[in-house]
Amino acid sequence: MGKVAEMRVIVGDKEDEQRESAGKRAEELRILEALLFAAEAPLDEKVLAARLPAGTDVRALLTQLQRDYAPRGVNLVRVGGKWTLRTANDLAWLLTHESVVTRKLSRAAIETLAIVAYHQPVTRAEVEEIRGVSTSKGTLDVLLETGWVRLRGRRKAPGRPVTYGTSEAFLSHFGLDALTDLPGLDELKGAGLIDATLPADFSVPVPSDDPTLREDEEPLGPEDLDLGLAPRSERGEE
Amino acid sequence: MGKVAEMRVIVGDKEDEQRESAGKRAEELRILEALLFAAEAPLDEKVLAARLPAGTDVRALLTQLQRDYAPRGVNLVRVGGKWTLRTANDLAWLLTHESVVTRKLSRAAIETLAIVAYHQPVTRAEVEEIRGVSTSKGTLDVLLETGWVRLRGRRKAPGRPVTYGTSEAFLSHFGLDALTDLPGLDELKGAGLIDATLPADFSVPVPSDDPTLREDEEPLGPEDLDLGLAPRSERGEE
Amino acid sequence: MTPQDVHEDQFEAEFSERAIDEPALVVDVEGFEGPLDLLLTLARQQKVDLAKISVLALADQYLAFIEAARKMRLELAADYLVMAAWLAYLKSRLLLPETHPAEGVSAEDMANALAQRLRRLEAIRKFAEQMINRPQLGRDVFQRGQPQPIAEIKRPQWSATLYDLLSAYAGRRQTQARSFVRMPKRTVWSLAEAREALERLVGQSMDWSPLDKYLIDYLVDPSHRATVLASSFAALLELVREGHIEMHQQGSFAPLYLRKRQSPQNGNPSEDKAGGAMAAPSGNG
Repeated sequence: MGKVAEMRVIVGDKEDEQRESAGKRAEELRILEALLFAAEAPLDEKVLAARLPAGTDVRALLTQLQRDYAPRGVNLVRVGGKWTLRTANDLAWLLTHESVVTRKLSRAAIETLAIVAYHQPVTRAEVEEIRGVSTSKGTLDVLLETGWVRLRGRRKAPGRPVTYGTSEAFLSHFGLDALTDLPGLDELKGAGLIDATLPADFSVPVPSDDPTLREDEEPLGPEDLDLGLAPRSERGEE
Repeated sequence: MGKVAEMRVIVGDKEDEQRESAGKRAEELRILEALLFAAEAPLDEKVLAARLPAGTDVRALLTQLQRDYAPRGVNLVRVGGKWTLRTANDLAWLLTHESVVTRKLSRAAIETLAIVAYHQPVTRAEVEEIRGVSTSKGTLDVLLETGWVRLRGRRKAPGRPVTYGTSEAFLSHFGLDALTDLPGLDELKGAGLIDATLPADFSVPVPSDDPTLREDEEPLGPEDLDLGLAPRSERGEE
Repeated sequence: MTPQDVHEDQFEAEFSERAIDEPALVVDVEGFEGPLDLLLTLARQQKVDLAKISVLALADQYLAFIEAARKMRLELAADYLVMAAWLAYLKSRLLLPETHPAEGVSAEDMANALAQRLRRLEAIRKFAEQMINRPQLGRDVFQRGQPQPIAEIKRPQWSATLYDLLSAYAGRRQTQARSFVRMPKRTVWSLAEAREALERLVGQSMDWSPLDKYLIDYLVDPSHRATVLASSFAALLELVREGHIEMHQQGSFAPLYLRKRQSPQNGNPSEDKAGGAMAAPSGNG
């Protein structure tokens, strides 16, 4: 009996000790956490050690805190040898707020879009020739951003100019079943959009958005993929 | 046999469901944590709900997060009806010497601030009545400058005196969820020191920082806007 | 305590509990935040609940204090004197039996109201202290040191109708079709262009060459011939006048020969004498 009681006491002591040590560690973790939270810049281990009881194994505490936070919405990370709390990488989207702003296309952009639609595949130079004015790079960029115009390929011609065409999004935005639904010359005249006093050879092409490259087109190279196909956000970070 | 197998399937489904629901909850907690952590200022439940999947019980999540954080070095607290993470109260000693030394308010200013808090909306004459001494213009200016006291409106009384009240910044600074959390408010009410049992001159209703003007208040005129309502930077430019 | 007991030393002892940052009170009215503060301090001396305070005793103490202050010829703010007068009046009312209790406010009500004011001030001071001792943001508790504000990304949604599209297309095509009638622009070689071309073409050439040979590239298009010849001739005369170029002609309508002017100031005085000497540098080139 005496022996059992003694053992119990010993066990009790050990438990107390463990409990005490665990409590001490928890307190140190609290301090570390509060320091890192309130800090205006990442902190190095020396600064942290100065705030903790002497002899504390700061590195071990940091490792534990890092492990504790790993599955959470906030992580403990080391940047430039210093420690800081950051929102978890996969939650970065939370910190951006996207708002939709409706914008009207400029007159130049609408004209260019119409020309791309009717005359595709078409190069920038061809658009300029049809419009009779030079088209800024920005106008085509805006159209690529709308998602209504896409890069098709390159024309097999000196300078290998990029050819543009319309996308499926174009059809769906303008409520067209197919590109052939775009009105031809007679329909445009009928709608009063074109009057009758035009040169005899004036024609409106029958548009086609067949994705198959034409004979005078060749596929885009990998170097074209950076031009405007990458998502905006990534481009923004450059 | 068939029945047993069926039951197993059901049990399995239930477990999956539970696991799935637990995972969903953990993810929602992560999002909540990241949002509160990143925020510059306390967030209200509406803002939080907008970032969480529709139909999420934000209040329940917040309560759980508050419980999770309670023993930690950083706590989730509610101030002015909004939620924010702050270092734990008991760690003040640790962080104090890191803080910018806040200007110490004079005894008169502290008393005036308390009177504005407990008796708002209140006029300068009423503050003087309670303190039994005239209040210098400087004292109220200092309080307006802290951003804790704001001009509310004007009392519908002879002379149309300006009424003062506390701001959201006041609640946030002193870690109060609402004015009803002011220390001793019940005692004051119980002792009849805040209700209308006194002669008309002494009557002070229950404090309220509800921005809606009371019946005996009217809005400030444009001539008041230079006094202290404009943001500091703008005032500085004058 | 009687008024006679009021003595500055006693005040000093009694009020030593006041905050250290405030000047220790002798009979220094400046040390008080007004008559109510003074009354409250005096009331505390009674060491009883403010609800049970003897307003009469309080009035006596206040008046004695004011009297003491006056004896020391301290200047008292009007507030203190107004309060003293009011208390003297109250005291007299309290001591006399109320003859017409229905008339106006009774002395007892006035005394109660004063006691209530003192209680209110004491209470607000107590709670002001509690309030100011709460953990304060930026002093005791801290918010996130490095907030990560939510960035606003504006995603444009472009709008255009099919009508916009068709009318823009039809309009532009129509305008272009009509403006296709082009007036051929007359090509004119300006004097400046001719001069620039001649300077370039003649360059450092030391040998006589006919003008037509220099201009051969510009005379291909027959429509340009007249303007090229006219402008270059005028430019040529100018260049000769300025001494950059030499030219000679065998007879009327004979070809014009030109070369770079053989400058005597060319740096080497021996070169300006004979053509033979000039052949050497050109031979080097």
